[in-house]
Amino acid sequence: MTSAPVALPGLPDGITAGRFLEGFHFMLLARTLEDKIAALYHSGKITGGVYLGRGQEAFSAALAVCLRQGHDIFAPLIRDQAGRMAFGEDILDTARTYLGSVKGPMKGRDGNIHRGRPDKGMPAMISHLGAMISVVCGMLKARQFRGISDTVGATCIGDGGTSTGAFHEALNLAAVEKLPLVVAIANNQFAYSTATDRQYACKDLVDRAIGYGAEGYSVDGTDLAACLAVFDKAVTRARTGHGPQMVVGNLLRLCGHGAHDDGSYIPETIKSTPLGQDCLKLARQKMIDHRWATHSELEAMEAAAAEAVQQAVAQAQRDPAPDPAAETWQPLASRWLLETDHPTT
Amino acid sequence: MTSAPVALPGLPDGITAGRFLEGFHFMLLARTLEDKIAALYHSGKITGGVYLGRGQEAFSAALAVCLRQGHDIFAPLIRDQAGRMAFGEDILDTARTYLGSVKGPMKGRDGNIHRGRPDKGMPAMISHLGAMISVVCGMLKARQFRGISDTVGATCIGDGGTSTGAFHEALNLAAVEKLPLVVAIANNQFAYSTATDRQYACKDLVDRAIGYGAEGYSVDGTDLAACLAVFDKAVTRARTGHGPQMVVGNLLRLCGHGAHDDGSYIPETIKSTPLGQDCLKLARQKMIDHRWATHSELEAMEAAAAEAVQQAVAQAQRDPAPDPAAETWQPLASRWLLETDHPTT
Amino acid sequence: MSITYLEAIREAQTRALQENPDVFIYGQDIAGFGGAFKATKHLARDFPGRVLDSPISEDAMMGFAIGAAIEGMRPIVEMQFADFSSIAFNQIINQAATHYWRTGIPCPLVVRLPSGGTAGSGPFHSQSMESLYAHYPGLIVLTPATVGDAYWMLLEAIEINDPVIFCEHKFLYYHLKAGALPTVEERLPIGKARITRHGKHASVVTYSAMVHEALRAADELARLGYEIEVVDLRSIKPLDTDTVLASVARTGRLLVVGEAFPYGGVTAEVIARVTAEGFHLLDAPPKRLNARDTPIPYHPNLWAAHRPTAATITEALRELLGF
Amino acid sequence: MSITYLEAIREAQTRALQENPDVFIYGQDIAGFGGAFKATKHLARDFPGRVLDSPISEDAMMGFAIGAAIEGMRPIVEMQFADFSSIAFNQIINQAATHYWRTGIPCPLVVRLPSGGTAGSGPFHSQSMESLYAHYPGLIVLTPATVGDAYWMLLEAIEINDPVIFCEHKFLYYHLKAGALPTVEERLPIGKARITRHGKHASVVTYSAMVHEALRAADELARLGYEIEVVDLRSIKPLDTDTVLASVARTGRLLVVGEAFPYGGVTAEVIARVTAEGFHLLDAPPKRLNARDTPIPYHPNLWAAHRPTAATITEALRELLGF
Ligand SMILES: Cc1ncc(C[n+]2csc(CCOP(=O)(O)OP(=O)(O)O)c2C)c(N)n1
Ligand SMILES: Cc1ncc(C[n+]2csc(CCOP(=O)(O)OP(=O)(O)O)c2C)c(N)n1
Ligand SMILES: [Mg+2]
Ligand SMILES: [Mg+2]
Repeated sequence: MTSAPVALPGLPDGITAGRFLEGFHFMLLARTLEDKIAALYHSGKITGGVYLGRGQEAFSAALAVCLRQGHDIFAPLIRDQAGRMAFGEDILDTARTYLGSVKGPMKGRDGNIHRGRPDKGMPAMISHLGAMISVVCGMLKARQFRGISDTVGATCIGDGGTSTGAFHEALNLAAVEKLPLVVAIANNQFAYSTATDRQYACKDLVDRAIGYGAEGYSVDGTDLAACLAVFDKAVTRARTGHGPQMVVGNLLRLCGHGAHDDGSYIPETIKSTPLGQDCLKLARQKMIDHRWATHSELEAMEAAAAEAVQQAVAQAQRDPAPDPAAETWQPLASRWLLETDHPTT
Repeated sequence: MTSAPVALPGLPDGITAGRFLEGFHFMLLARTLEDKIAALYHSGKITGGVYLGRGQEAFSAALAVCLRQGHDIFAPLIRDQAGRMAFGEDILDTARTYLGSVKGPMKGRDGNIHRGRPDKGMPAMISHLGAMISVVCGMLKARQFRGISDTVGATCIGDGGTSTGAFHEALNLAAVEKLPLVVAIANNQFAYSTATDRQYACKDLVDRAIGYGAEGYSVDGTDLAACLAVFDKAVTRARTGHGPQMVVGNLLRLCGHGAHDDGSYIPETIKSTPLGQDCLKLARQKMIDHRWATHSELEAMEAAAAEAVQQAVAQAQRDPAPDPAAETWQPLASRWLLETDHPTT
Repeated sequence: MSITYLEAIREAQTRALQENPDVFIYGQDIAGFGGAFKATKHLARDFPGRVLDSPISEDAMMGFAIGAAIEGMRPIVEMQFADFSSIAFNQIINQAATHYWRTGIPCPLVVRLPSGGTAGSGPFHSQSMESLYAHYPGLIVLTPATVGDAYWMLLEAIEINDPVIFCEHKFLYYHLKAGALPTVEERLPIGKARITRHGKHASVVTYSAMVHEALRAADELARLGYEIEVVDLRSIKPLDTDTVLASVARTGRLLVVGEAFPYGGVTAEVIARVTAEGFHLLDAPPKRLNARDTPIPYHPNLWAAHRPTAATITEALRELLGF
Repeated sequence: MSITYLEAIREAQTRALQENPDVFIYGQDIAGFGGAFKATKHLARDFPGRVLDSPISEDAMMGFAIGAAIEGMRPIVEMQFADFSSIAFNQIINQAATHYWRTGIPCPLVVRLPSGGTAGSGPFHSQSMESLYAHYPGLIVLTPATVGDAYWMLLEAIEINDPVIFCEHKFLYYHLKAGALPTVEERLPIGKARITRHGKHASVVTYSAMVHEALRAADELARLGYEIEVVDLRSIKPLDTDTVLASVARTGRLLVVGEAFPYGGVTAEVIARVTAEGFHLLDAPPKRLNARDTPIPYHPNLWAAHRPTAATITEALRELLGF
């Protein structure tokens, strides 16, 4: 016999303070790391694009906190540092990739937000938006072929990415195959500089769910508790055979598109709406208000996060850069098919 | 002062018996022509694919009857012989293209259902499903650039074609630009051999409209009167600035996918549902029942259709075939950029 | 007993499904219907749950196969026509082709492309896309010309730990027959070209359906006393430069024939390689013959004049021999 | 006064918008934001309603432009990066490229592709796709290497009655400057290659950013007394074979350099043409130098070793000269 879960004050049904704390932990870690990455970028230490998840940490972390590491699949996108960490990505993987260490998971071949470890259930994104969703579908199908029926595959996309044909084809395919897919749409009101009124014309992106026969949810993406609740439900529904789930998080990108962009086109009027609230501050305040943590406990967490980031960055900076002479320059796994005798260049 | 239109018995508001008769005329003409084309195919007189609109004539003709020839745009697909004719396509264009006459609109370069006359508002489809919708969007935008605001662009697609990314991207774009686009989805229950349960998982394809912010309609595609009413409304709404319109016609393909296919995979159980009714027979019967035409008038129409088809086919068969020696073998309009001096082959 | 090129493809898939539980097939109308060309006829019946109809979504079909491959499955994707792979292009060149290089995790899959022209198929059901796919790093591109190769190369492709673009020629599907399949000992591995016909006056290097046109041209010229060597590349990438060079060393004259469009592509690649490494072997300027630089025409009259044929190959060889 | 390559592109678009009411621009983030590279900065302000932000829908963007072009407009599509044109690939090669040939109605549009590598851009923001597009019939493919060409070729491209793939090199955007734009009399029309540097010992035939690497290599070798001719193709398709042959006739030695992947493509095409028509002009085997046959690496160390550079061109020329 199980007793009905009792909702804590300030928390939706079934979400414990421990879960909330876990989510907050990864939000904090991600924010701390990304602040550092941004600083490194601005001091010229990072090559290539830097895309931050500022303002989206609650939505991203909440999803990954609801997944089972080592069992589920999580395909993050460019603003999912928090989700990555909550899904178990090593902070050193991040630091190494950004800092061009040859020891990173991509060995310098691919960079920054493209990193992944597909063998740990975290595919490495390509840039083309929407392209990862069908890949997750295939991974889920593979699990089913192997007799594993309770893997959930989650993937993230933005408001802009929903306009891609790839998004549509994959959602539809997932629904036809009734796959345990969770698609998290972070509607941060902008795609690069493009506001949503030039991106789509439906009232709410969640209105797309019905057109696929998927289950849909719309949530305040600045509210960690609400995000936890909605993803808990969506992941459970997916896991128990109810097919694809679409969760739209409404929030605001609290930074430019990339570290190179000051985001000056984001109007003040939207920043001052509830969408513009900082999810991290909200979550922190909530923990204080509900006494799930004391000020000093939170400060200790912050100090620990800073220390972890500092160590990872320092380690990555000590690492060697890739050496072109040591690079194989061969794209194939089938070594016997490589043409090594004839210069093709 | 205008008097409220009075609905005729058997006809929805605003649809006259004349309109119905017009629709029927093109349905009949298309069926007669396609029966002939199929016969020619089976006697080996036609090269390439033959795709018939059998069972879809009401839905196709009704759309085109609601458009303004010479002003609107109509981008038909493979089962729109009826709509093509109702939009003014010359029967000789059809016959010539199927029979490989060099005098056809494609001069033998492209064939059969790919024919079109873009300068008359009828683009020439490419095979890749979904690809024409965004083209129609661009044509509409061009009209608007030129100050013409009341052109409607209509295009057709099947249940299968809704699974393409191209469909999604174009619908979304049309909604963002609030274009006067009408998309007619002929849900004939099959995409080639694939039944709808392997194509999509929503309840009704019209459920996709809301996700684009488009207006949506679902109609019995075997019922000419109902089709006329729904397209009349959709075309009017589009023309008067209400943005894209999506009309789903529910019907059954009353033949194989192409003339090469016997469609034996279509179960009898579905053929005996209302979807399986022959729209042409239903329309004919309705005319008799309501005394909009007498038996002998109908027989005269049928004879005239047969005669028109016969003449066009005979003419096309007398035409010369394309001559490779007379072909330019140059793909560019910019003749001065052609490389004629150096053999590139 | 005899077996067609198409049947060989079906047999190879049957055997792969039988022997390897990781194999599955995904594509439009391939389950109950057995595929537009019947290359998977009865396979859904014989291997329940492993031959799946897809929606009309080439991009997602390809992404789906990639995801499954990353997880260790061996998906075969059937494109209904090669031409529709243009919709899957991004997933093929940017996702499948880069995956191993970027992550160290292989992406073993086969994309079957019913390729090439047949009378009346027109611009969108006739394309030969091998040159496009060969241009991008990370793909294996195969173009079997014989029944035996269709069988063995497909089986081998399924075993390869990389994405393979398998270009089947529709023109050969029903017409090309063999008495029996070669044995495993007789098969030539992927990556090796075959000297299909030995000769000493000129080499025709070609692949896929054009091998047969070249053989007919060689027959024709044999009547005039010329011995034409015909090299079937079999695999476009990797390309067996050694065999090509050896042939040119024997004949001193090179004609490269392909059915794809003329600019760049396989024929230019072969010439660039031979002239770089075997310049001194050439007694005459190398020639190439491709399809014309227009879309592929629908009308049979035009189509016959668009692609290379035995007649145009013969003519090109005459020029080459007369140099 | 000085003007960058990027500014020249902006100026050309400004002028086209001014002079031709049929011109409009469509792409992601190009209106208020002025484009990811600022190639359309202020244009939306100065030409209201004619510079439009699109959704992230490359396929539809392209179809939209095609539809407008068929109706007589002159759309310019900006792809945010060339690499994303893989999503529009089908519309480009199958719809835009075939339209005139199939229907007799021209399809005049320009697709601007910010192309080529820069440090740290990685596999999906660095591609050079000219070889792909040149392979398909019906497209004009341009690759300006100078500020003046960026300006005049873009203006001319907008006037051309066919779909034009306009490959801009991102590496040149900000770095390449000119004192002033050439006058209309000074401009070279599309379809003509330019002898950028005269020489007599070897010809380097190249295009886009590689022209500048080749010039540096020529400088390097000049110090050893070699005079290297550098031919800038400017337009990949059509390709000015005459100018290339004339150069090879002068020097007897040919190196073709491109930043795209090695298999097939522009460099192979040039070699195939030269060896077919100018075999007797060559005193040494023709050489080519391309990027390596792997995805384009992210890390600057690797990237620098992936594409041809002045150093590797110099090395290749030394081998060629020493032959
Ligand atoms: C198919 C494709 N086209 C263009 C781009 C370039 N691009 C990268 S991120 C971006 C904006 C994405 O917006 P959104 O999906 O809302 O995500 P956000 O950045 O807001 O998190 C664009 C246009 C891309 N990555 N993929
Ligand atoms: C992108 C694309 N993939 C595959 C095909 C091959 N194909 C042609 S028609 C067809 C079935 C179309 O089904 P549907 O859209 O329902 O239209 P219907 O034939 O039923 O009218 C297929 C798969 C195609 N034309 N385009
Ligand atoms: Mg966004
Ligand atoms: Mg259908």
